Amino acid sequence: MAASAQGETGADGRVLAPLGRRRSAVVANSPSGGYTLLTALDPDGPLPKAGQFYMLAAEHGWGGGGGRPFLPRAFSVADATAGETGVRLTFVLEDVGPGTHELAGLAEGDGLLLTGPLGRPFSPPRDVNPGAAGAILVGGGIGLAPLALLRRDLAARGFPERSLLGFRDEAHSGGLELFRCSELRLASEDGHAGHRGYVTDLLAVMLEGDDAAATAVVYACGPPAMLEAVRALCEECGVAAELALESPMACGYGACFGCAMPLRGGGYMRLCVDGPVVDAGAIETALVEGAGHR
Amino acid sequence: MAASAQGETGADGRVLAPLGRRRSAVVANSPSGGYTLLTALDPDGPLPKAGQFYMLAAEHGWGGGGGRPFLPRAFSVADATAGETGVRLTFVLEDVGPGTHELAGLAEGDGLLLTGPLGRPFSPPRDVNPGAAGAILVGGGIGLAPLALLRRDLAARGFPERSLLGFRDEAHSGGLELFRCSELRLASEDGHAGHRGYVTDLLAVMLEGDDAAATAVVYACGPPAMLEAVRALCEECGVAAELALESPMACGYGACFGCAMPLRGGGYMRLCVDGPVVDAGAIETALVEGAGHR
Amino acid sequence: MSAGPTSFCGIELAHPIINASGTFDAIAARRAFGDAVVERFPFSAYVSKTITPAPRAGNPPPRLWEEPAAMVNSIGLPNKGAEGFLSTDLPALADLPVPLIVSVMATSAEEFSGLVEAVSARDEVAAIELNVSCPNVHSGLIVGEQPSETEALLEALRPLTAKPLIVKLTPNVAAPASVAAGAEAGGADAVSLINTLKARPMFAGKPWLGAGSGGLSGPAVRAVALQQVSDVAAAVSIPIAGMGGVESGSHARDLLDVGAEVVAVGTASFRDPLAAERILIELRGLDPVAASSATSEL
Amino acid sequence: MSAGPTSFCGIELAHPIINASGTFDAIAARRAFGDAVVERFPFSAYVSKTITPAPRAGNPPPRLWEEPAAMVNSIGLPNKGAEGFLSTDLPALADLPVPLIVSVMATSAEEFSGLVEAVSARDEVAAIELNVSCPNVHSGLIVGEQPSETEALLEALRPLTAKPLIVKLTPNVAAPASVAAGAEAGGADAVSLINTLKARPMFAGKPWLGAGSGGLSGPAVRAVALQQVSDVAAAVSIPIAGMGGVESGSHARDLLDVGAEVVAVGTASFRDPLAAERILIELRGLDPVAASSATSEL
Ligand SMILES: Cc1cc2nc3c(=O)[nH]c(=O)nc-3n(C[C@H](O)[C@H](O)[C@H](O)COP(=O)(O)OP(=O)(O)OC[C@H]3O[C@@H](n4cnc5c(N)ncnc54)[C@H](O)[C@@H]3O)c2cc1C
Ligand SMILES: Cc1cc2nc3c(=O)[nH]c(=O)nc-3n(C[C@H](O)[C@H](O)[C@H](O)COP(=O)(O)OP(=O)(O)OC[C@H]3O[C@@H](n4cnc5c(N)ncnc54)[C@H](O)[C@@H]3O)c2cc1C
Ligand SMILES: Cc1cc2nc3c(=O)[nH]c(=O)nc-3n(C[C@H](O)[C@H](O)[C@H](O)COP(=O)(O)O)c2cc1C
Ligand SMILES: Cc1cc2nc3c(=O)[nH]c(=O)nc-3n(C[C@H](O)[C@H](O)[C@H](O)COP(=O)(O)O)c2cc1C
Ligand code: FES
Ligand code: FES
Repeated sequence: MAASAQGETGADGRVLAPLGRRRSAVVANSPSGGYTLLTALDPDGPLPKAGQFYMLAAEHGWGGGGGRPFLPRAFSVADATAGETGVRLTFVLEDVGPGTHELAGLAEGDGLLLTGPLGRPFSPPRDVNPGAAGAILVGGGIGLAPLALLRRDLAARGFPERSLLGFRDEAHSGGLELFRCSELRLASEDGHAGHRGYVTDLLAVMLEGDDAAATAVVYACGPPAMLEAVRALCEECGVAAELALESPMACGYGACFGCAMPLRGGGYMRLCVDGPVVDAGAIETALVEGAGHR
Repeated sequence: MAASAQGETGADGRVLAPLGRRRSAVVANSPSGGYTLLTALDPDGPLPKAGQFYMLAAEHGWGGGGGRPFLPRAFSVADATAGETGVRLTFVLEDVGPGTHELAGLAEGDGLLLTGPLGRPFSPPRDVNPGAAGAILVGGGIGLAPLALLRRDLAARGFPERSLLGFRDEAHSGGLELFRCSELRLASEDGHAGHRGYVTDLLAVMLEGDDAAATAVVYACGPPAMLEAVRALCEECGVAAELALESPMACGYGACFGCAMPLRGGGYMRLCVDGPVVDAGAIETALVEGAGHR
Repeated sequence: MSAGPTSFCGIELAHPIINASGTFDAIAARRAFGDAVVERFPFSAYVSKTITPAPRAGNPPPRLWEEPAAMVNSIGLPNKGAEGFLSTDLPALADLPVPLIVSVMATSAEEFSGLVEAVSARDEVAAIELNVSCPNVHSGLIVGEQPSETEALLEALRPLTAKPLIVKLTPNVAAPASVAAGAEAGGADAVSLINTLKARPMFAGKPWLGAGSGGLSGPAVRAVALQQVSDVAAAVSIPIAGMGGVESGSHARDLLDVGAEVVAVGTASFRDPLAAERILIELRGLDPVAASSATSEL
Repeated sequence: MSAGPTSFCGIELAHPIINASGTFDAIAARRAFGDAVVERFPFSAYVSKTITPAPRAGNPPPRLWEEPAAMVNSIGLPNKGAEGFLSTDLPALADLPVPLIVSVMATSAEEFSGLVEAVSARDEVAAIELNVSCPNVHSGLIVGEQPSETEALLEALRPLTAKPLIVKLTPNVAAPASVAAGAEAGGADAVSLINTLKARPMFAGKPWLGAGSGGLSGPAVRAVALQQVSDVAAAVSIPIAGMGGVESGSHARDLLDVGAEVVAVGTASFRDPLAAERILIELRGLDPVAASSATSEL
């Protein structure tokens, strides 16, 4: 039943997940700045696409002293490489609560239960903007995770890309090694690295040129307030953008209807199957109660 | 607030517990036959008496994947020695369920939360039988735990003691190193060690002499069926006996009324405060639904 | 207790493990997992998420919260409405290799009648589950909280269909057994329980859920489910679909032991889409007859 | 929200953390821990285990079961009876440095009257909690399940004492708020909730508990407690003692936020006899006013 490393793809280019939860083994887990880079070997899974996510749970100790975490947690895949023994999947996580805390504490060899890859991936640049000449990747905090894999893919296909990453402060930053060969600009609210201020300040400058609307495509992931600033800016400049959003999730595969994201014009989508990557034009605001970390 | 290693004692000779749950650190945890010997350093506690018990929980991971264990678990103290840095407490446990499984997996340095010592200890032999000339300690399986400390105490006071220990089979045995200097006879149901049969066969032989009723005193701990055999035998022979009983416990200090043990003549005692050591004459049978492991 | 083929109010099932309404969307699952969902469908019947006469968007987010060994949801029955469901979803669901049970809810006997008639007209449908946690628009009483209201609703619906009617009971009453007896008296073919327990998680001084309140499900409610199924089993002779916190074969067996005919898996599927398959295998391991005869089937 | 001195239906308390009835026996605790229990008493009031007119032995064992993040108990109200309690226990409890609340239960209004009069006659007693999960011997209805029965009982008891009467509500009803409103209408000074949820753990094909069924408590019920306290707070203006699964200061704060005046700690004390002390410290940490003024007190 194991899917091949190629993976079957669904209608919108998503790679289908093998049915059921499977066990992978942690091959590396180490701090990177204030974050943690967790790498696991998935023997039976396919290669995911950038923007897709996995539902993760530690094989042991999920439940903790207080009975939480109970549900698995969603994590964007930040890197994925197929090898002889399976697919190496890398996640970037920030220890903000019981689930990320358990995952951050896993050691090499520990079991990591996963379901995935799930969700709609980022679209190819020319699907987003037929005239696209270059991609701008905008990440806020831990939101850099899905952009890391996207950047690698774009670079591999020779598509011009630049990454803008913003962090709150030094304690809330990390994962930069995943962007090693990228054209990279940083912003930080405390000024510890790059521009002192928001990453959207950098984006605003970059979108100033007259041809931005015709040639640019923006891919963004980060906290709701940052995504909303990106969305508003792109709307103003007429630049096509895809946003990778977050929401509380129980299942990740459309079963619970818990991950409701309000649509422009009313109604909701299920972010786990209709997203997490959405066209910026599909939503009215990225500021949704309960979405994102904090 | 730390009690001294001497410990305050209550009415029936019990050592009082410091109020509240405290942290001890595991100093050793190793298999012994089919059992596990868990030793922790209790920096603030008093020296317990044989027959007393502690409510234990692992500092981390209590809660497990399925949300159990939730309540702490009761364990008889099997050895206790006061030193400069605190009291070293040894427990013997059998991995039979989620609580014992977590405890069996603790490593040196891990936190062990404990409340205790709790309950009524074994009485001095002459309080049980004024003519007592020798004590017979009868243990079944993991029931050897409280007898180990009792044996050490009796030996230290120069009181003659013999220990009879019975095991189901090799996989359900261990902890014999705690009886190293004892006059020890073994029984096993599968014949792997000592007499093939029940430990109560050995006891029956020992109580055959005419003066048993006048001079012997029996201390027993083990599964309900074995304790019931000991109780019936001692009653028949007129031999005074104390039994260390088990029951499900939520609190261990008289708060929940969960550890009801039926009294001869009707009504119940709370085994955690009125026991776990009881006069064999106080109960009609040791066979109580839900008591003991299995 | 049997882990083998089971008959549930006239529907023949390959085994006793079904899904709980609203906890498995076979169509969405196929988008995520592909045809494997159809080929390796873990349930012996498929119960749809509850549908209503008109489309509903559902509750504002956040809709989920996690509690110790439990979750709270306030989904709010988003659905395409009866017409959308029957025209779009039902044909897609007919691919599934198992009988279909359609869960319906309405706010009056008239609306319920329309739903039951429309759903019952479709051959793909094996049975109808009535989610009755709704207020009677005339009396103002919550139908599923009152034995008499439940009986009256069933009396109104019973003549409209030959298909089995299953009443999904609410656990938030003093005596679910009386409501179940009302359902039986009104002509129900089966009852299912428990639904979620009313709950209101707080966060930073405010209710967390967009709708304020929600329902608790998962392992934490398991012993409550055993109590209620046991009480209901003592009060009615129609079969029971038991559910609430089932995560293992032994949990399923406990529900069968207290009187359920089939067991539904809900929250456990969120943690593992194939939880029900594992639960069935474990249940078979506990049932020597099924264990020996069923080895080749799965 | 205040973590400082609190007035609860006329009783002055040093802080808002009390114990839940039946979950802390100060006399037994003194046997285990000595006078430290009195010197470092973690609660601002002491609520006794429920007493009944005649002595009760309680339920046959086993009485305890563990569920995920919860426990089930079927203790069965063992107690010495009113006379035994008043002559033996009450004098011993008078050593405690806090007001005493005596929990009582009876099976008829007459018996309840006798209990309330006897307990009320004692100066040591600050208030009386009425555990009303009992059937009316005349109507057969469970008093605490019916707003009218609860109101009638309170009307009968109200004239008998000047001491505050607190009604302990059962959570196993559709609308605890209506029962609370009945209690208020009958003259109750406060309500307390939630009691345990009816549960029936199974083991190897049989109910595990000696009494068959029991009550679920602990973290698993916390969100249910928040729902019910919130509903009751919206329906009555008398103060509320909130409880159910409180394990931390933030859980206590959540209950205060939904309308409780004081918070009771139950199951958490089993895991740590000083859980309430920690919970209070954490609650103070969340309340800047109390945090600054109370540093020296504890
Ligand atoms: C598609 C997707 C991709 C994601 N990718 C990443 C990633 O790459 N890296 C990463 O670090 N994170 C990622 N996340 C977020 C990740 O799933 C969350 O960080 C995780 O859920 C936090 O879990 P936790 O148990 O550590 O903390 P939680 O306790 O779940 O806290 C997270 C937030 O939830 C709220 N909360 C508090 N208590 C509760 C409760 N009882 N129940 C529910 N909510 C509560 C609070 O707002 C809190 O700040 C992603 C999420 C989604 C949906
Ligand atoms: C005074 C006293 C002293 C003790 N001393 C020792 C000792 O020295 N060494 C030792 O190994 N043990 C000792 N015990 C027993 C010890 O406390 C138990 O072994 C322990 O409770 C088992 O816990 P567990 O979580 O491993 O298994 P559990 O799951 O608690 O299983 C233990 C038994 O409980 C029943 N059970 C199953 N499921 C549940 C459930 N959900 N809730 C409640 N019960 C369930 C079953 O009968 C099972 O066999 C003592 C007990 C007492 C009261
Ligand atoms: C996210 C979610 C959505 C649900 N939706 C429905 C529904 O639409 N109709 C219904 O009758 N029950 C619904 N339920 C209740 C379940 O069918 C089931 O009764 C309950 O969750 C208890 O089972 P569990 O503990 O196994 O989840 C839902 C439960 C959850 C958790
Ligand atoms: C072992 C035990 C015994 C209890 N005994 C009583 C009692 O005698 N009277 C009463 O009104 N409530 C009793 N309760 C209910 C508690 O007072 C409380 O309402 C309930 O446990 C919820 O709080 P918790 O989750 O903090 O335990 C008891 C609860 C437990 C767990
Ligand atoms: S997370 Fe369950 S439907 Fe999206
Ligand atoms: S274990 Fe709680 S009273 Fe004995």
